[in-house]
Amino acid sequence: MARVPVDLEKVAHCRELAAAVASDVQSTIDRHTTVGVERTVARAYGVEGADADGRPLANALVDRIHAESSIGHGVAWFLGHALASGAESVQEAAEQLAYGERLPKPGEGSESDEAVRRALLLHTDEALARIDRASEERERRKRTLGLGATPLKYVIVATGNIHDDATQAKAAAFAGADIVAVIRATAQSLLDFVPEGPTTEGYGGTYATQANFKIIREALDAIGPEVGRYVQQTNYSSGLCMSEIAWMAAVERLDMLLNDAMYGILFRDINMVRTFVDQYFSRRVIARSGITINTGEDNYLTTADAVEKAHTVLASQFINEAFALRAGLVPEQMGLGHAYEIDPWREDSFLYEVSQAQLVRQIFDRHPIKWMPPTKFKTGDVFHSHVHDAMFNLAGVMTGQSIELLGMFSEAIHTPLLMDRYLSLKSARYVFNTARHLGDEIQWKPGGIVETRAKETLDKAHTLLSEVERYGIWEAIAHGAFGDVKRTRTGGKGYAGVVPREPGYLNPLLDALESEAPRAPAA
Amino acid sequence: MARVPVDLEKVAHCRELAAAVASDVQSTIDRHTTVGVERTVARAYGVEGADADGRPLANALVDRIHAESSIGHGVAWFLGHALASGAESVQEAAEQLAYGERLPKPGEGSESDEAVRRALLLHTDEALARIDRASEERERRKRTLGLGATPLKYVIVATGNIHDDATQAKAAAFAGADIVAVIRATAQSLLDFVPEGPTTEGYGGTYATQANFKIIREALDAIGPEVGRYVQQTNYSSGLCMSEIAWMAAVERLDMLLNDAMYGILFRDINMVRTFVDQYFSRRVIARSGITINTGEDNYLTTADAVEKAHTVLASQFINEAFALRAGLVPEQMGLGHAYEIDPWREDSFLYEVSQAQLVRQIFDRHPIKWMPPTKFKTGDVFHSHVHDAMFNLAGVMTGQSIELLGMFSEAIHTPLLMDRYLSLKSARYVFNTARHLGDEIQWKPGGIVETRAKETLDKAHTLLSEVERYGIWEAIAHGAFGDVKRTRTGGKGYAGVVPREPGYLNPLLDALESEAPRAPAA
Amino acid sequence: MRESNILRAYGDREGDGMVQMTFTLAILPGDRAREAAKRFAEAHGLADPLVTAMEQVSPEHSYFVVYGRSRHGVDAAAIHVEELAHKPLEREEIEALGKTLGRKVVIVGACTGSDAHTVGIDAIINYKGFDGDKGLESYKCIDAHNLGAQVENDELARRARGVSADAILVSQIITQRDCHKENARAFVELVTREGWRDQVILLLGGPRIDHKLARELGFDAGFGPGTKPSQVAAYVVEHVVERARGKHVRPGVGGAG
Amino acid sequence: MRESNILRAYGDREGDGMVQMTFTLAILPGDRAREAAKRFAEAHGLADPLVTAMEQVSPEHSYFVVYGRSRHGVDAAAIHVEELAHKPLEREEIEALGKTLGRKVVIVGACTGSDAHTVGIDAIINYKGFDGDKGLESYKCIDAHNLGAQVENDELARRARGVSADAILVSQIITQRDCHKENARAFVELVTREGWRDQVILLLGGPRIDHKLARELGFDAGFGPGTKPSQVAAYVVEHVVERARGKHVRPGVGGAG
Ligand code: B12
Ligand code: B12
Ligand SMILES: Cc1ncc(COP(=O)(O)O)c(C=O)c1O
Ligand SMILES: Cc1ncc(COP(=O)(O)O)c(C=O)c1O
Repeated sequence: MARVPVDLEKVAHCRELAAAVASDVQSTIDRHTTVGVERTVARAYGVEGADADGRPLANALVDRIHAESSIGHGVAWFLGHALASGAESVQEAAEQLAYGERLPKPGEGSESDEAVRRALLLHTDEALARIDRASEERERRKRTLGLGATPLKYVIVATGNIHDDATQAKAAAFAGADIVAVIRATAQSLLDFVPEGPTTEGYGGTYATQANFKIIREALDAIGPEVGRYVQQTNYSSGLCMSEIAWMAAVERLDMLLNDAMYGILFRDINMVRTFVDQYFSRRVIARSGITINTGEDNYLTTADAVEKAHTVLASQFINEAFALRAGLVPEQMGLGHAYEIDPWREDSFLYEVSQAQLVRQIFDRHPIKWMPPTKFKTGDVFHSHVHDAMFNLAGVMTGQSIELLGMFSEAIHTPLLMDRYLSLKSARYVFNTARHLGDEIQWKPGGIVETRAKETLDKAHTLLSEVERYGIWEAIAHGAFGDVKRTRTGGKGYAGVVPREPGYLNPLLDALESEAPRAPAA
Repeated sequence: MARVPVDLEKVAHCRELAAAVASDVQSTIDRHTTVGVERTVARAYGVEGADADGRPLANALVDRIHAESSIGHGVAWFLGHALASGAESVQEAAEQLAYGERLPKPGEGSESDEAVRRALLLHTDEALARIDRASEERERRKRTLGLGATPLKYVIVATGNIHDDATQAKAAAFAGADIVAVIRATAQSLLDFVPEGPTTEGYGGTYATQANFKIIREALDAIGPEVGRYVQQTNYSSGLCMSEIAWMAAVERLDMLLNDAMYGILFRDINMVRTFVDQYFSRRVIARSGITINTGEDNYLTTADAVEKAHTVLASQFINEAFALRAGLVPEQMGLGHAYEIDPWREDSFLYEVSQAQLVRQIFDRHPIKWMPPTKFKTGDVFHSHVHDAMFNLAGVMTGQSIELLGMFSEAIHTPLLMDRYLSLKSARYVFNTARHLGDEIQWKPGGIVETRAKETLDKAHTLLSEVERYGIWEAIAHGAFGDVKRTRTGGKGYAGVVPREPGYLNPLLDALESEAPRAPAA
Repeated sequence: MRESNILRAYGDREGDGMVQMTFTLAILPGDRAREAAKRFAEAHGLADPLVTAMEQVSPEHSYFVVYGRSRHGVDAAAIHVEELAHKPLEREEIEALGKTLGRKVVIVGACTGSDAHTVGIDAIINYKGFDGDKGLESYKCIDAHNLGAQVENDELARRARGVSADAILVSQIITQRDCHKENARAFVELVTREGWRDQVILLLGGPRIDHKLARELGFDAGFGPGTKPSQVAAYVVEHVVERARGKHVRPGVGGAG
Repeated sequence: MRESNILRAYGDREGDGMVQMTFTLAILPGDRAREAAKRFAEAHGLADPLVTAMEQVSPEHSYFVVYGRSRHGVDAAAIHVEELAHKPLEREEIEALGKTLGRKVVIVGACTGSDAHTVGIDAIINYKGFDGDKGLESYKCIDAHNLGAQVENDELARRARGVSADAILVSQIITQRDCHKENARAFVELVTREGWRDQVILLLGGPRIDHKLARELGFDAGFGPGTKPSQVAAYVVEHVVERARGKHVRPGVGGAG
């Protein structure tokens, strides 16, 4: 692979700066919980189902406690208390708490803290065991069937109807996809609950629900042996239900998750504290489950200029990495995101794209980095758009990207039709193959466009990280450091769901997850 | 530009071998003429028009003489004789000879050889001046408007109706074409006459006629100033009327001509001697006019395998070069042809293509080499076909090809529709621009796939040329050395039109052209 | 009065009617599938359809590429589309016109509903602008408020009234199952119900918006892909000034009918 | 008797009817042109057409890309296409069958008329074959003569009779203005006129040939793109042997009707 020269000391310093940024945030994270985190805990303990209006019991439970300003003690305390006081099961405990006449109050509770903790012990173990079983099953299947060659071909389905999605997911696998993402319905990320059951109506995508996860997993498990390889499934651990979805994905055997420390803040106007706390817990679950995350730095280049702001992508990748390390992920789980979004009509734009792709490849050498296709400059001229994607595919195979989300020629028009996706896969297969060893065959001219650009990008990322470290991430975001988007610390959606942890905050699940040493996934 | 290592001594030896091959053939050429050559001479002296059945006077004239077994003296002798005996003009002389009662016989003629020659003097000068005036006019226009950037974008039009062709030619220029070729009607090359006047009915293309040349020249001259560049015109000097068409193109200010020393033999089953004699005379005219030729080695890879037989293309380029040098062309006029025809689904096929393109670029460094797009492996999946062409475009700009005939996504379906050609030009503009300096930015890995392949191709071409030199081109073609096609010396079409020159063979035009020193075109 | 002028598809020759179609059918490749694709193309009015690609794209579907000669034509003379005035004003002209108003032109814009695509509305309003053309914020005569994305209709209405907006800019990017139409129409209905529709100029924009559609949905004007901020500035300032002068023009009919 | 099974275009969801079309009209880009393109698409039966590209491609034309929901469907159950038997025989089976004839099967092939495309007929006849499948020359039971390209119909007929061909292979690649159909039909007429049509099996092949078309033109069978020599060998040997056995089968109906 043709390499660009990388100043390793500068890279090391970038990592130090990013670690400092993450540490600063961690002190806030460690002092807070959110309704999302608590619902996740409840679900992990086995709380399930929804009422007739579709409101999940996990929500009814946590909202009830939050309404009485007690959620800072942790939902675990309440569940443990109810179990210690005689509830037969977690589900029964949750129902009592959600719909019962009065809520116990910590301190005033009838059971000792010791008894409450004890009541949860087995349930905590079972919660972890459930994740572990799913994770072992995943690894077993991967081993048996094997994976496709890198760049792994990642495609989306987005019909809005989970059954159509399953049909399309199978078609995608048939046509060569390695990874299938079911795109979420527009604005699901702003819902402060996860819908229940299989869904057949969604705009711009399909709701992420546990039942839907299962349906797609079954479809892909069924087609895997037919196509002779393990086909991976992914969805979004993002938005107001970030950590709940991470948990559902862990137990439903998803392989990857879109999960970013800052995407919600920047692109969904979700409150900063909420997002940072949620991402931490979601990543603790992800770390345990061996799922690979995909971060969302690619999005910055849709709102900011891809030539001027390329370094913000790199800086953010260091930060996402630092947050992920803090949550126990190993580099092999970090699919850091970047994208091919330079104005295609710019002279030598291909060289600029390759430069960044190669730089990211080298700096994050153990990471399954994720490369996103052109989207912003796509037009409705589907023929031309297809060629634009071909150049992206070429850059991907030249620079050895790990995961490549394939561009669709109809990007500027609609979520992909069956035939659009087929043609996209066919084209990627062709380009990856016809230029398989191009990257190995060449060397970059010393001091040329590619090298100079790579150096400049790293330098600017380093400068930006120094500033973010100096002023803190809160200020940096307030000033539009990423994606040209500005947000405030107390603004944005979901802030009401952020709660300071009380002194006796109980979360045995988090304790267990935090006590784990990071471990590399088997595959 | 990333270079491949080239053994210059081997290249020099290839040129020597090719020169020897051409010399051998030249001795045959110098002893023969053909009805095509003689018709060209007649036209150059001013013979024009056709009878009511569309039979050109040039044909009536030459056929008459040939029927009386006298064409080996040269049509010039007859015309000169008629003029010396009182014909008012060449046209009158031609009519007398074609339709008159009896034909004079050299030796028995009433005029002295000296008188015959003298009668032609001014006409010979005028014939040359006509070419020269056209050539000056061409250079003037080129200088005024300037040319597009290389690779020059060459597209075809092929409606069958010259007026639709003109519309499409203008559209092509509007959409970015640098060169427009009007494809000839299927099988025109087997007609032993050039049709007269503008034509509106043709299959798979439009007849090459002098009137049609004029119509397209006018259209392109009109659009040039609008699009801000000189748009070049090309057609086919090939088939049984090779040299007549060369002459028409010279006086109608065409800029390029498909003209190959062997294409007609191999792909049209035209007799070898006929082809070699015709190509020589056509190239003498071309040399004088400053037209650029395009040779047809690309065709070999449609009938033979492009990986196995790549070296036959290179070997043939040396031979075409040697023939062209013998006819007085300068390297700057030699658009040697090669092509992107490897099975696209073959691993690293892109690297093999680039290797050959780069090798040809370096060996023929002063030549405006012409690169042909994928055709044989094109299918009716127009989307995929468009991507295949994009890779071809990329290889073209990476290796600095001079003239690039643009691929069409509908190649496997029909001659290009207006929108097909537009999209092809748009895609070439995009790829050339987005990867403008890619070739300058890289170096090839020593001993890698690209270098190894380049070395192998040159080695095999050298071996083949040694064999061709040993056995002679006649034998080589008989054994299928080029394009896997076998032909015999006396087989093929048009052999009846080959005539040994008589001792007194008269052709003052050829004498004048042969006395010229090669000169580089002004642009 | 009008001369009819039938537009037919043009492939390689005047009037040849050549068009290309692609589609997917639930049938596997084979002679029957090819015939099905031909008939499908014929049903659309394509004569001599040629199936140039037939490839299996899923366990049960095939994708087809077909070329054929369309029998259909469109009478160009019968098309009457209200085109937006394309009288392009220079920045100085806009500023000069705006000055005559004696106060700033107040503009409020947002990407509404659950749509989170800000790039388009930002391109129009924010200083930075689009393709070298600076946004509405850069005009001295304009006071522009960009509320960003995911703004609900009633919130937008409230905020616009709060600043006595002269014009409201609604951006709609997501179009799945026509949610852009529903959402946009609902906004006009809200403003109408609240009784201040005639006090404000309503503009709709987005990649799938054109003037015709915007008018149908009750807006004064519509702006599609590639719109430049200066076009919007010119349109709004011109119409606000004209209204102020009492020439209550029917908004939206700025030019060629 | 038959169950109707309406095939509709499938885009993203069962029955959504999504198809894509491209075409060129003699009108310059603008609101009127977009409307013209929409109407043009509607005329073909596309509902809610969306013009996604409109670009000027010549001084007077624009190119359009349109997506829309097709209203049309095709009844798959009503399609009765005579498919060629796809009973793929192994080389050994073909040779064994051929042996029963007691002499070689004589085959003559050519690319006829002014068509100079030999690659297809070479791929079928010459030893080298196609895509790893060796050509007819490689079969012991076959005596194959490849006359190459640009062979006139009467020349082909003459040469075929000269060697008492059991089967004649006609290749037609160029299809401009249906010259392949005319030329192919003329060959059958010639053979019929000369009175030996029933003594020979006639095969037609080429990129635009299918079994149905070949039958319509009077041939016994037609072979399209991707044909392998072994398919042709199997077809010819089987039919020649059957004829020799006196089972005068109606050629061409080898299998699934
Ligand atoms: C960038 C982008 C995003 C970014 C948005 C970032 C941001 N803050 O804006 C991110 C990554 C966050 C995103 C997310 C999603 N996106 Co998005 N996105 C795009 C993308 C690639 C480009 C849009 C863009 O920025 N264009 C550039 C701007 C300048 O053009 P414009 O919007 O047309 O604006 C111009 C004109 O229309 C006009 N204009 C626009 N508005 C207005 C208003 C007025 C008043 C006026 C006068 C003019 C005007 O002026 C502008 C300048 O000329 C498009 C694909 C594409 N290439 O179009 C998909 C696309 C729009 N997204 C799509 C989808 C489905 C989504 C998601 C729903 C996917 C999901 N399920 O997660 C999410 C959710 C977002 C949500 N709820 O809205 C689909 C929409 C499909 C459809 N037809 O409905 C598209 C088409 C992609 C696809 N093929 O699936 N997206
Ligand atoms: C190679 C080629 C040439 C070569 C031919 C060399 C040669 N000796 O054959 C050269 C360069 C000489 C050439 C010239 C021309 N060509 Co050409 N050529 C092609 C090309 C690129 C590939 C054809 C090919 O070899 N395919 C590979 C073979 C293996 O496939 P196949 O022919 O389909 O054969 C298979 C089956 O169909 C079947 N089959 C075929 N015949 C038979 C017969 C029987 C009995 C059976 C059982 C099976 C069978 O079996 C084969 C194996 O599976 C096509 C474009 C394309 N990609 O299709 C254009 C194409 C066919 N050519 C075209 C044209 C117009 C020409 C010219 C007329 C251009 C011109 N005006 O100068 C000339 C003139 C030639 C002439 N008079 O015939 C057009 C035809 C347009 C049309 N639809 O009519 C095409 C489609 C290109 C285009 N888009 O314009 N061409
Ligand atoms: C990291 C990440 N999360 C989530 C999303 C989408 O989330 P939403 O459903 O909130 O639009 C994206 C979209 O690209 C993303 O990159
Ligand atoms: C050198 C050359 N001459 C002529 C032709 C075409 O000639 P014809 O009209 O004889 O098919 C070609 C076709 O590619 C060619 O390469």
